[in-house]
Amino acid sequence: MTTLTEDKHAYSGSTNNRVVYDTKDLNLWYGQTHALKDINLSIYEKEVTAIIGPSGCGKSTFIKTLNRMVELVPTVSTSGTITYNDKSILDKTFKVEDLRTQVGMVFQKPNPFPKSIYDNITYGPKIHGIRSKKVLDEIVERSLRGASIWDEVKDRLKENAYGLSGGQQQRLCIARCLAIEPEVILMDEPTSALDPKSTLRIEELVQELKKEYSIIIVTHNMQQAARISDKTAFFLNGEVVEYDKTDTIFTTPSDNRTEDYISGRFG
Amino acid sequence: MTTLTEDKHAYSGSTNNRVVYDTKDLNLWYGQTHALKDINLSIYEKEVTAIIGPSGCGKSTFIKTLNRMVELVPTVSTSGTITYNDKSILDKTFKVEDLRTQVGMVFQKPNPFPKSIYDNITYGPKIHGIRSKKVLDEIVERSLRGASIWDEVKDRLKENAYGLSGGQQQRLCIARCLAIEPEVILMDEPTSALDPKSTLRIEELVQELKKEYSIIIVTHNMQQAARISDKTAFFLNGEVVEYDKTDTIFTTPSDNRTEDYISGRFG
Amino acid sequence: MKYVDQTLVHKRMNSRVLKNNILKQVFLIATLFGLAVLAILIFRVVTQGIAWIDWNFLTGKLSTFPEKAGIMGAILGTSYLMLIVIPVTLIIGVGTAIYMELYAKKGKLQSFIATNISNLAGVPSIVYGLLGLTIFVRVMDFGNVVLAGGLTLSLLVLPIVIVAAQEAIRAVPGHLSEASYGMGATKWQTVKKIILPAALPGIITGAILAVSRAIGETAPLTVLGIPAFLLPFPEGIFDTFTALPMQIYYWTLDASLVDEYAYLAAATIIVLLVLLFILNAIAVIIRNKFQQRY
Amino acid sequence: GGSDSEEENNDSEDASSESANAEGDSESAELEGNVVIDGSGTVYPLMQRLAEEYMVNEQEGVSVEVSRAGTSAGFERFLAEDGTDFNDASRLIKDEEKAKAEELGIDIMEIKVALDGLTIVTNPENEWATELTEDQVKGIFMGEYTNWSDINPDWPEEKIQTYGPNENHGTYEFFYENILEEQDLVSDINLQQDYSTLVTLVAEDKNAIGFFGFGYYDNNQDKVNAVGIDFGEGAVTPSLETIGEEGPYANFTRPVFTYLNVGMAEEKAQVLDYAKFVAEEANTFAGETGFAPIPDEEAQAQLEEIEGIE
Amino acid sequence: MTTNSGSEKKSAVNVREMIAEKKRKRNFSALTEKIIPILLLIIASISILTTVGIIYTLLSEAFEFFKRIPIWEFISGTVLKPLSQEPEFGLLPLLNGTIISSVIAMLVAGPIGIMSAVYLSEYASEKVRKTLKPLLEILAGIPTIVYGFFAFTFVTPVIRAVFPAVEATNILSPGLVMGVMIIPMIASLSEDAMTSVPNSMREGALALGATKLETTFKVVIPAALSGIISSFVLGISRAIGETMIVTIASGSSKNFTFDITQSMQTMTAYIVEVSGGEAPAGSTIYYSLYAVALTLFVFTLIMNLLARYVSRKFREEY
Ligand SMILES: Nc1ncnc2c1ncn2[C@@H]1O[C@H](COP(=O)(O)OP(=O)(O)OP(=O)(O)O)[C@@H](O)[C@H]1O
Ligand SMILES: Nc1ncnc2c1ncn2[C@@H]1O[C@H](COP(=O)(O)OP(=O)(O)OP(=O)(O)O)[C@@H](O)[C@H]1O
Ligand SMILES: [Mg+2]
Ligand SMILES: [Mg+2]
Repeated sequence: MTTLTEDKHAYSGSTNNRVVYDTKDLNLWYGQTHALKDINLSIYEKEVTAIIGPSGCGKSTFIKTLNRMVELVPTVSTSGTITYNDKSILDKTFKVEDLRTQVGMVFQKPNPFPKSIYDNITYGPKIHGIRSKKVLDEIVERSLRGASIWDEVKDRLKENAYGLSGGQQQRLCIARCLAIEPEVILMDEPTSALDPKSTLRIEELVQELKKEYSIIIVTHNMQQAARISDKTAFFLNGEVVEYDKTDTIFTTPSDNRTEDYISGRFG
Repeated sequence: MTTLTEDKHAYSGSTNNRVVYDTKDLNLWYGQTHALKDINLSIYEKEVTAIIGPSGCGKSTFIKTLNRMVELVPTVSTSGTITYNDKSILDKTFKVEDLRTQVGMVFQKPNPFPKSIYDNITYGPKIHGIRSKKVLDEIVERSLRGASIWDEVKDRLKENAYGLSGGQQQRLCIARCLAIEPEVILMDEPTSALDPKSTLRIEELVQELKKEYSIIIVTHNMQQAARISDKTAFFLNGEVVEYDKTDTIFTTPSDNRTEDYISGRFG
Repeated sequence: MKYVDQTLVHKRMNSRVLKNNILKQVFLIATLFGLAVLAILIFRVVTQGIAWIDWNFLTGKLSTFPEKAGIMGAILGTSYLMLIVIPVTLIIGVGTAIYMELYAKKGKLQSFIATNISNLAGVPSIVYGLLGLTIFVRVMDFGNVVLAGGLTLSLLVLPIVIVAAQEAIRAVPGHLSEASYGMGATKWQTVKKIILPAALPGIITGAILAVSRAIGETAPLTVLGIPAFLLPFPEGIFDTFTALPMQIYYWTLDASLVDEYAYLAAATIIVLLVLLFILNAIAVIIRNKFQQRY
Repeated sequence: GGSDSEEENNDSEDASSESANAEGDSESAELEGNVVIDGSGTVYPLMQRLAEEYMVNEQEGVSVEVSRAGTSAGFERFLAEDGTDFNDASRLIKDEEKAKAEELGIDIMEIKVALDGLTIVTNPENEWATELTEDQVKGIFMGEYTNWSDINPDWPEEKIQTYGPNENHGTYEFFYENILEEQDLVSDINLQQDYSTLVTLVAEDKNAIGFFGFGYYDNNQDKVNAVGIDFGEGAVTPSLETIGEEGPYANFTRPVFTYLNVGMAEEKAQVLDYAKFVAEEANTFAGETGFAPIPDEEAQAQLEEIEGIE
Repeated sequence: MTTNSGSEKKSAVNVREMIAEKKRKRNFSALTEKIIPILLLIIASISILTTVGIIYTLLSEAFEFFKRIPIWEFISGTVLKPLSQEPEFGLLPLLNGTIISSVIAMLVAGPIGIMSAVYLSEYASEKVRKTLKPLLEILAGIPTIVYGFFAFTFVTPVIRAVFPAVEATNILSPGLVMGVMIIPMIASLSEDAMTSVPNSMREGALALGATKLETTFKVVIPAALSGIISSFVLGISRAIGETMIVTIASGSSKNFTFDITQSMQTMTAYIVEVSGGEAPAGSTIYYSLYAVALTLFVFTLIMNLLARYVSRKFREEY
């Protein structure tokens, strides 16, 4: 574990990346439930930021707030601000579709559309108006390569995505997300439904992707956070208890709740 | 932990109780799944017998076989014999209703009927032909007292059982079971849906009840088994790995799979 | 002290178990009763009517002579009716369902519409006939033509389609639309490209059930004043028409005039039932074939 | 009638329609459009038959729609704007109806199409009341007799059950106005809308006595018996021979009509053509649909009157 | 490999830019998003319009009727002679016919329906259930005109063969056949209600030594009662609204009687009879049609609301 984190330390700590997301006093309620409390976080470009914490602490809520998917729940209300690339995105005037085009999302359970692999990938480009067959073909290949699943599916692009294994489906979902070339990719426990082997492939992929994309990943698995992330935020009961470089969090946390959690004393 | 088991050792080991249940080469299949394999167990009167083992090892299947509730699954087939009070109960000619009148059962999730508390308790006596209001009243009081819930509900006997808390519901279910004066009570993880406080009350109750009844209890919680049982059977993959006095099992198990399990190495 | 006397319990046990076993058979017989009636009904109709079904009967014109009579006009009339019922109910039904499930805010309006739909489902078909007579035949002045009949039947079966479509839409897993929104798709894009295609089998099944209800409806048509005797085949939605159930009705009524009309009615019933079985078989096939794994 | 007689009928029709063709060659231009007929259920079998004949052998392009709402209901539809072209009636048009036609400016023409014999029917098991006098019939339907034995002590002491078509039908009105002379019918009479029901009811009830048009009796001779009526000169049973305005069954004979909207005939060639066809051919098909023909001279006069339209 | 594709990307199409460009051009989609909900609301309101249409149609014409015939006379009248020289418009004969035929139907459909439901949900094996239920549902899909034909040409003669006193048209036969038609509705809905009773409830009873029968009647049925009652109410409302079976098999006598061997007319059959070919506008009879239809509508409306109320009120909490 330590070896892994130190490995990364080399390039995660040194780069002085631009801030892509910045939240100020972010609060969120589901009806009466106060799910996020005064969140202040800055998330940096081309890094992997891990969100950890026990079940129900608000991890999913937080990353769904970043692309405003949380608004699909009608009772949600928020206060505070989130700026994405210096634009305040919580304003009702801000077009969520634009935001979501620039911020891709990968979900816990692989959720390909019940369509062919090809159609899954081209779904995004098409809704954004790209019609040219040639361009689409190129996007498909590039995205699938980007999600390192091209070799496995290149001969069966017309087949239904549900024929793929769980791990392949998840990589397909990542590819689908790459197809619209987002800047940020949000991942909500992308490996929790997968077997260890598939998990490993996704983890490698995340390492690969962060050269191009900023990645925010929610995970239950602390080892995973330690392995792949540059920064880690520890959430507890809707609050950010600690946010720091991953190796700091895992070796010398400053809050003893963090320590308790990491050492498995609760959660 | 050790103190508790030793405490009980005093009267559990010394009494030389009659055998109520005796299984010989009991095998059970769900369709093709071999769920119980060559079970040979003797269960003694007025003792608490705990069944422990990892999830899916066949604990529930085993105790449901003891009152033949397992037959509700249509694909079930069995071989071997179970004798209950020297009668072979697996014979198709044996009336299950008779058996179940003498062997009560308490389930994992409290399952009171959607009726009043009073009607819940009198359900059993009524189907067995007891009609006298006076007798029924007496049965209700005695059963509720027996399940140490009388004081909490005596003023609301006509209210719906679903108004009770989870722990109260579970004690009500125990009372319901006592109302038909069984000889044996089967309990399938009776506390796993309850909070620690309610769990404690049920555990105390079990200690109380074993003066009158033979109790077979399935539990996930090894501390619980250690705390309340006289004998413990450890199941693994449908087999009985070890069956002995509880303190023997927990202090000097003879099989190392038992030891592994008890020390938390799997499950 | 024991209240529960085990010997007594034991004694009563036999009669209780016996009662259970006897009633089990009674329940089985009750279940089979309905099926027995169904069998008799079909047997009766088939034995009476089958001999009268031939090519001329299926393709010929109506006639007062039983041997010459054909039901092509009624078949076409029914087909034209369905040509209206299918698109009208699909558009309105699916539109309403989309609105109710995906756009309407939970509140008074939504629950008002929902109550209204479930009430409409219970309004007797004859009342729809009067509605059609007043609105389509008289006020809109279509006359007793296919269009009026089709619209009347459409309103009648609309609740069936709405409810089926609502259920189909509700059954589309939320994670699919989430994925779509996550790509920056708008709501309508998500509805059009993800939700509707996934709900389609359910919607089609509902539509077929609605159509098979509409095909057999007689009462509303009797109110609309469908001609009892009409030779020319309808050629469009503005033509007067007759329909299979109406033909059955008139032949049943006139059996006293010409005995053979009863057999013609039976023969027409066979045709109608075969049509219904085919439709239902299609519904079942669609349901089985297009059931998506999510 | 078996299919044999039907065959014969077919032959005779073919012959007659050919002759009709020959006669009307000069004006047999291809017509199209539709002719809408509603009205009496009694006249319906004849009109339906004529319509079929017309569409099959005369003008294939014309659609003759025949409905059967009943005489009165039919008049309501007939006497309306954009109303029906013809209304079949098993009674004469009433003064109120005439007044309404005038009010709406509808010019109507009465076409007598055939003669019907109001037939009194009983159950085949009824072996006593095979003959009744006209007054006994009235008495029965006005409720003067309760039991059969009230009429004749030899007859069973059982309650007479009366049946008839309901007020929607011209047959009822004819019976009420012309036979009972507007005296009330017995209150418990079973009035039915559908003739098939009526026939079945009489056929199944031993003590039944009912009335309806000859055609319904004619088709159901195996199910019901016709009662011979004594008008003073011995019992007469209705038949195509006895029915007639001058015949022995004259008292229970009534003409049936169809009323033509003259305006429609002037406007639409097919309506006029069909009116001519009806006037010409009604007698040909009257018999097989249970009606007696009208005298030829009368038919000819009507035809000429129609030809006078245009 | 991925690095390769990364460098390829620079050379090839730039999706981000393409999307941004398209977005600038495609502002109309924002408009679509605004219009669609409005359009859908309009479509959804057609169902409301239908109700309004029905109520308007019935009320306006019935109003004309009640101007001529006082409402009380209509509701309490025992004589219905719409076409007679001195017409009388009493609703009771029709109400009576409707209620009696519905009662007969429910006497058949209620017990048989619920017994079928019990069999299918509690006793039948999965396989038997999967075959019997759809077969039973065929019954619900048969057009009512077919049932009418069946009642008139088969059931009535059979009844009369056994009980000769029964008239050739009577309310009994259509009532029975209507009952058969409603069986699957009650069976199916009740079965759904019973299957949704959690198994833990059954296990609780069986573990006390109850037989299946006792479990069913004392635990499952009480727990499913709301669903069962609302299936009954829906069945009744179906029986009240049923038209063709009674029209064909019960004749058109407007008797005010309780003798089920006689012919009676229901409200629905009256509407069919009077509207005949096409109802003649303007006459009292014509308006009476709508007065009867209004009564019918109110009846079924009450039934539907009752069904909703029942299923909400009687729902046992578990
Ligand atoms: N749709 C909702 N409506 C109401 N409350 C919700 C909703 N979704 C989540 N919550 C509540 O908000 C809190 C945070 O939930 P969230 O799903 O963000 O937790 P999480 O950290 O992702 O948990 P997990 O690890 O189990 O996924 C929880 O208390 C949860 O009950
Ligand atoms: N109804 C059933 N049909 C088929 N297989 C079943 C059924 N119920 C249980 N099994 C299988 O039988 C085996 C034993 O199951 P059982 O429920 O007895 O385990 P258990 O020890 O009670 O587990 P848990 O601790 O999770 O309750 C498992 O492999 C299970 O998958
Ligand atoms: Mg989560
Ligand atoms: Mg278990």
